[in-house]
Amino acid sequence: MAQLNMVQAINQALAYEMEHDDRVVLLGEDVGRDGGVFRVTEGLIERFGSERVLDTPLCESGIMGAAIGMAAYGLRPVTEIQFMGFTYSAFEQLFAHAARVRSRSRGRFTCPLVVRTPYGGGIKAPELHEESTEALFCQVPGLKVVVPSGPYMAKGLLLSALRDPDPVLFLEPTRLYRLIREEVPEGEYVVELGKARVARAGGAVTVVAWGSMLERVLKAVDGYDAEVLDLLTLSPFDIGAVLASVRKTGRLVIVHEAAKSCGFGAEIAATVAEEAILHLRAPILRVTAPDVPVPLAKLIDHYLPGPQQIRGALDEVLQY
Amino acid sequence: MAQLNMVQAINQALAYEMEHDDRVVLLGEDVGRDGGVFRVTEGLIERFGSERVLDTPLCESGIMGAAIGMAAYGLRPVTEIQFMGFTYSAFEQLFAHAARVRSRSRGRFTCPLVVRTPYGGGIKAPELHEESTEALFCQVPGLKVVVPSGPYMAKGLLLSALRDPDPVLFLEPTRLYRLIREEVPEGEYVVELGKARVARAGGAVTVVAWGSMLERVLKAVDGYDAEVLDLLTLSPFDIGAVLASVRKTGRLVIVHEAAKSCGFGAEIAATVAEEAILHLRAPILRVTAPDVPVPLAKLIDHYLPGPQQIRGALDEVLQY
Amino acid sequence: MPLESIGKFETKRLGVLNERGEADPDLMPQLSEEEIRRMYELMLLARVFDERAVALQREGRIGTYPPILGQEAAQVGSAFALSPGDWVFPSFREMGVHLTLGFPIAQLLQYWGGDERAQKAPEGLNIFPFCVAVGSQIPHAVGAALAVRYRRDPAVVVTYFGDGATSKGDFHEGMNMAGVFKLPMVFICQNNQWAISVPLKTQTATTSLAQKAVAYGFEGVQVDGNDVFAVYRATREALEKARGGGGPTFIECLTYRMADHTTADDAGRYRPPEEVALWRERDPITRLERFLEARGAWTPQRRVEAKEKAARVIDDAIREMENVLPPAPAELFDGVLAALTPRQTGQKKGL
Amino acid sequence: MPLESIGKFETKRLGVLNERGEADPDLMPQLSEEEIRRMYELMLLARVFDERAVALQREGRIGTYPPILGQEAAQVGSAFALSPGDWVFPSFREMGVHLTLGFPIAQLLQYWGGDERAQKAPEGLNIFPFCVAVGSQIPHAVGAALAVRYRRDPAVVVTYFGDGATSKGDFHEGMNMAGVFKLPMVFICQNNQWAISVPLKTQTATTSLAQKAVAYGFEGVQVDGNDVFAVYRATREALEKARGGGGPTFIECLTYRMADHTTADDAGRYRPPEEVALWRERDPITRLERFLEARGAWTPQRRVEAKEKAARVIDDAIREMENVLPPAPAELFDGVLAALTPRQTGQKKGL
Ligand SMILES: Cc1ncc(C[n+]2csc(CCOP(=O)(O)OP(=O)(O)O)c2C)c(N)n1
Ligand SMILES: Cc1ncc(C[n+]2csc(CCOP(=O)(O)OP(=O)(O)O)c2C)c(N)n1
Ligand SMILES: [Mg+2]
Ligand SMILES: [Mg+2]
Repeated sequence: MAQLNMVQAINQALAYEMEHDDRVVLLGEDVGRDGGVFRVTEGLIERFGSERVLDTPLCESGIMGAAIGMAAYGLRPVTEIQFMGFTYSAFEQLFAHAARVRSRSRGRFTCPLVVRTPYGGGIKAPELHEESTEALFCQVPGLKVVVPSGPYMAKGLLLSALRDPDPVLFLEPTRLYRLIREEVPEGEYVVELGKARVARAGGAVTVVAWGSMLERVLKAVDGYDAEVLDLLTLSPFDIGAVLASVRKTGRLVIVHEAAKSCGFGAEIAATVAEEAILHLRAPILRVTAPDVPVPLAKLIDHYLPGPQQIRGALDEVLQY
Repeated sequence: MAQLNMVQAINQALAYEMEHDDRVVLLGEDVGRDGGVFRVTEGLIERFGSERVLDTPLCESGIMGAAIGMAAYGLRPVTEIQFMGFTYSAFEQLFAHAARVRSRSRGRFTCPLVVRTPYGGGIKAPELHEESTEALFCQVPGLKVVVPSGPYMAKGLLLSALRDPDPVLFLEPTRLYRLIREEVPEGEYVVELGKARVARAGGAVTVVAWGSMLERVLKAVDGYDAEVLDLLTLSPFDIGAVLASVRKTGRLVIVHEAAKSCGFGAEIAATVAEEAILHLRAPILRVTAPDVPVPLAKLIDHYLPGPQQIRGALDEVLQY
Repeated sequence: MPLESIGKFETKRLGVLNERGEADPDLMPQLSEEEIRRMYELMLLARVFDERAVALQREGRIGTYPPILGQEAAQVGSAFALSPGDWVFPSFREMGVHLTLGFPIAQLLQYWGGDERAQKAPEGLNIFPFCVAVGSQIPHAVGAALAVRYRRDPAVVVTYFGDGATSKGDFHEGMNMAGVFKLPMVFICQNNQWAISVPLKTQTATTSLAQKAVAYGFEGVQVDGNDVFAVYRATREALEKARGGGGPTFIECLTYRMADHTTADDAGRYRPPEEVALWRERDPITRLERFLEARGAWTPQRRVEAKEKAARVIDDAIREMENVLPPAPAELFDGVLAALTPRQTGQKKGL
Repeated sequence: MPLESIGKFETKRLGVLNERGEADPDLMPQLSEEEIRRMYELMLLARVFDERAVALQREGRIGTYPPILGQEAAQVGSAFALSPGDWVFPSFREMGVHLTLGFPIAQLLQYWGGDERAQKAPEGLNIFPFCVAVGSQIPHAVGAALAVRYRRDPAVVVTYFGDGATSKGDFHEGMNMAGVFKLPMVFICQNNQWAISVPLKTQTATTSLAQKAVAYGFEGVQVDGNDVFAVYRATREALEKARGGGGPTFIECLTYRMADHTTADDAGRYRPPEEVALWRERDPITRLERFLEARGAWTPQRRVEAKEKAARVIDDAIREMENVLPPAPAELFDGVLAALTPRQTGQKKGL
C-alpha cells in the first residue's frame, strides 16, 4: 500500500470513480489543464479528456447551478469551488436548489452532486481563503456535509459521497492536504457517511472534533484520559456515537476552528443537552475561534484554537 | 396614541428617520411606486422623492452590494429584500462584505446598513416566501440580527437599527404584519438592540422565542408557570437575560420555526449548557420545525411548531 | 490602428403576423391547418385556464397565482416548436408552456393550490419544477445542456424567464457559459415589460433585451411576442440550430402582462390604464383570429365553441384537483433525501 | 415590419502609441512633458515594486503575491487620469493604481505580508480595501456612485477588475444598475487574457470584452492596454463624461499578465512560452521609452537612474514595512463592530 497525502488520496478517489462510472464529470475553475490550484485534479484531464474535466468561466453560482442541471439530467457532477470563501456566492444554488431538487420534484429529478472545496485555516493565504463556515451548510435539509481528517478517510468518504444519491458538500481541510501521509489502499473502499470514528479511546472526557482540528486535538489530549471522536460527517452527524461516549465520560468538549456563535459545536452541544443532560457532570465547553472574521496570516495563529486552549478546556471540565 | 399594525409601525419608523436624517435612503425591488409588496414603504416615495426611495432592477446581490457602497460613502441605506428566501443570492455580499467593511478597512470605511426582509412562515405563499433561516446570519461576525415581535417593538428596534453604526439584518415576521395591533407612540423612541424582554414572568420553566413564535408561545403557556423571553435581537443575543431566567427556573424550552438542526436554538442551548448547566434540572428542549425544506401552503401548518408541541415540551421538562 | 472598429452587431426583430392578422408570406413558418388550429385551441385553453385560475384564487380555492393573460402567443408558440426529448426549465409564469406540452392540468392547479407534490412532472416530460427564485433556473438549463452534449443526445434545452430575470447574475452566468461551451440551448425571455411594479426602463438601459446576447457571443433576436407565428418560427429555427451544433440563441418575446403581477398584486397602483388598454388591443388571440378569419377559418362562433371545449377540459381538471387528498403530514419528508437521517426519521415518527 | 433592424452597435479599439513608440498626433492626449515623465517613473516604480514583492515572497518575507508585470500602462495610465475626490474600488491586482494615487508603499507590502491593518487607506484617499472575491467589489462602486449622485458631489467612481471577473454575476448586476441609473462611473477591466489557467476564450465567446457594454446600454471601448496614452485618454474622457452627467463607460484594457498568476502559481503548466515571449516584446515600458527616445527624452541611462530612484523608494518602504510591529492578538477584534458584543468582549479578554 502506498503512503499518500490527502491530495493524492482525493485524486485517486476521483480517478477511480471516473474510471468506473462514466456519469462522473468534474467542473470548476482551473480543474483541467492546471490540475486545480492545489493539484487535486492533476492528470485527470489528460486521462479522461476535456469533456469530463471542464475548465469553466469564473462564476461559482453558475458552476453550481450548472452542476445541478447536469445531476438532474443523470450525470454525477463534481464541482470544485476554489476556496470555501467562494461558495458564498453559490449559496442560493446550493441551499435553494441542490438540496431541494429531489423534494421539489418529488423524486422525479435528483441531485447526486459532490461539491469539493478546500476549507479551513492555517495556510497563510489571502482573504476568504481560510473560511470554516461548515455550520451554514449543516443547516440545509437535503444536503450532506463531510469533512475528512486524513488521506485514508478522505478517499473512502469521497467514494461514498460520489455514490450518494443526494448532494454532498465535501470539505477538504487545506492545512492537511500535504501534512499527513497515510497508507491508502489503491483500489476501492468506502467509508460510510454519517458515522463518527473513535480516534482515541478514553474514559474521563469526550472531545469531539473534525478536519484539521482533529490532528491538533490528538496532540493536545496527550496525558489526558480523553476519548476523541472524529466526526467525519457533520450533516447528518453521528448523534449516537456522541451520546454513547458522553454517557460514558460525563464530560464533553467540542473543538472547532469556526467562530463560536452558531458554529457547528452549538448543534452538538444542544443535542447533548437535549438527550443526555443527566449524564453530564460538567458544562459542555466549546473551544473555537472567537467571533471575528477569519484574519490574514499575521493573526491566524491567534484565531485558530490552539493546544493550550484545548487543554485549558479539558482541565476545566475535569474539575467537576 | 394610535393603534398600529406592524406594517404601519415600520413605515412610521422609516418615515421618521428619513425626515430627520437625510442620509437614510431606501432601495429595493418595488419599494417605490408600489410601496413594497407588503406596502411597508407605502407613501415614502411620494414624500421623499425617487432619489431617496429607489426602485431597483431585480438583483438582490447587486442591491446589497450597492447598499454597501452607499453606506461606505456615508449614507445610511435601507434595503428591502422582498422575501428572506431571496437573501440567499445576496449572501456573499452580506457575509463577506457588509459585515467586514469596518474590519477590512480598519475603520476607514463603515457599513451602517439596514437590510429589511419579510421572514417566516404561515402566510400560504409560494416557494421561498416563508423561510426562517436566521441562524445563517447569526453566524456572521460583524452583522446584527433583529426580530421584532409586534408593532411597538418593531418601530423602536428599527429606529435603533437605523442609527446603529454597523449592518443590521431586520427580520419582519410576515405572519405578524397585520395580525397584531398595538399602541405605538407617534414620535421617536428606541428599543435597545441586544436586549431581551420578559414577555411573561414565571418560575418553573423558561421559554425563549422570537418573532411570530412568541405570539404562539404566549398562548400555549397559558396555565403554566412559565417565564417567556422575547429575544428581539438574535445577534448578539441577550445571554445575560437567558442565563438569569434559566438559573431561576432550572428548565429551558426554546421555540423557533426554523428547522431544528443548526437553528438558532442550538446556540442558545449550547450557551446555557456551557454557562448554567449546573442550574438545569431537565434537558433543554427545542421545539422547532423538522429538518425539511419549508413546504408550501398545504403542509405549512404541519411544519410550523404548534401549541401542542410547545405544551408537550413544557410537560416534559416539568416532569423533572 | 487609431480608433479602429473591432466589432459590429445588429439586433433584429421578427414579426410574421401584423396586427391586422396578415402574415408575411416569406416569413410564415410551415404549419399545417391542423397545427394552426391546434395552436389557436391551446392559446384559448391557456386563456381559459388563466381565467379560471384567477377565479379559483378569488374564491380561496387555490393560493396566489400569476396570470399569463396576454402572453399566450409567446408561450404556446415557443413550446409548440419543441420536440419530445427536449428539456424545459421554466420560471413560474409559463403555464401556457405546460399546457402546450401536455403537463397535467389538474397538477398545475394543484401546485398553485400550495401542493408541491404537483411539481412532479410525468415520466417522459422533461419539465423542471416551477422556479420562483427569479432567474435561478437558468444555470440548471446550462448544466442539462452540458449533459446533453456529453451524452450526444439529440435534445435541446430551453429555459424560460422574464425581463426582470435578465438583471440577475444567474442570467449572465448562464448565458456566458452557454456561449463559451456553445451549448444546445434556447433562452426564451418573456419580456412582458414589467417585473411587478418595475417597468422595463428601470430594468435595463438598453433598447432591447435581445441585444444583451452581444455580450455572450451568440445570436439574440427580438420577436413580436404577441405573434404566435413569429415566436414559433424563431424558436423552431433556434432549436434546429442548437440541434445541429450551432450553439445557443437568445429569443426576446416582446409581449405584455395584461393582468396584475399576481392575484396578490394591484397593477393599478403603478401603471397607467392607457398602457394596458393599448396592449389589450394587441391581444395575441384576437390577432390569430383575424388571420384565421381572413382565411375563412374563423367566426365568432368558432371562439365560443373552442372556449367551451377548453372550459370543459379545465373544469374536469378543477374537479380532479379538488379531489386530490391533501398531503399527510409525513409527506413533509418526501424526497428530502433518498434515505432520511436518523433525526429526520425520529421527527417523522413524532409528527 | 418583417425582419427589422432594431439596433446597430459598434465596438472600437483605441490605440495612440504604436509598438514602435510612435504616437498618433490626432489622438495623443494633452500631457505635459513633466506629466509624461511622471507616468514613466510611475510605471518603473510599479515594475520595481513588483520585482521586489516577488523577491520578498520568495524569501518568505511576505505571503502570496499577484504580480502586475506587463500591466503597468493599464494601471498607471488609468489612475493618472483620476481626480483627488474620486473613489476607487480595486480588485487585488492593481498595485500600479495604488502607487499612482500615492497609497503608502509600505502598506501595500504589509498587506501582502498578511496584515489587514494595511487596508486602511489614508484619510483623503478614497480607495476601498483590496477585494479578493473576484468581481464582488463592482456593486460597491455602483452604490458609491449612487451616493455621489445623491450628494451632488463632483466625484466619479472607478472600479477595477480582470477579464475573469466579467463572468461573474456581480459584474452583470453592477453594470446593469450603472446603466439604468446612468451613474458617474468608469468600469476598468484589466483584460490580461488569463484568469489563473483559464484563457480568455474559455471565459467568453465574444471577440472583445468591450462589446459586453452593449448589454447595458452604455459605451464600451477597448484600448490597447500596453499603451499608456491610450489608456489615459480613454479614462480621462470617460471621467469627463461621467462628471458631466453622461453616465458610465466600460473600458477594456487589453494587456497581458506576463508573470505567473501569483507567486503560488506556475503558469508554465498551462500556457505556451511563445505567447509569453510575444507579449514580452510588447512591454508597455519599452514602448513608452521608444516614444521618449524619439523625442530625445530618453537614453538607457535614464532608465537606470529612474530604476535606481524607484528602488530606493521601495527599499525604504520595505524597511518601513519590516519595522511594523506585528499585530497584537487583541487586534483580531479591531473593527469587527463599533462596539463589541458581550461575548466578543469576553473572548478578547480571554486571549
Ligand atoms: C430572486 C427573486 N427576487 C424577487 C422575487 C419576487 N418577485 C417575484 S416575480 C418578480 C418579478 C419578476 O419579473 P420578470 O422576471 O419580468 O417576470 P414576470 O413576473 O414579469 O413574469 C419578483 C420581483 C423573486 N421571486 N425572486
Ligand atoms: C469569486 C472568486 N472565485 C475564485 C477566486 C480564485 N481566483 C483568484 S484570482 C482568479 C482569477 C481572476 O482572473 P481575472 O479576473 O482575469 O483577474 P487576474 O487574476 O487576471 O488579474 C481566481 C479564479 C477568487 N479569488 N474569487
Ligand atoms: Mg416581466
Ligand atoms: Mg485576467
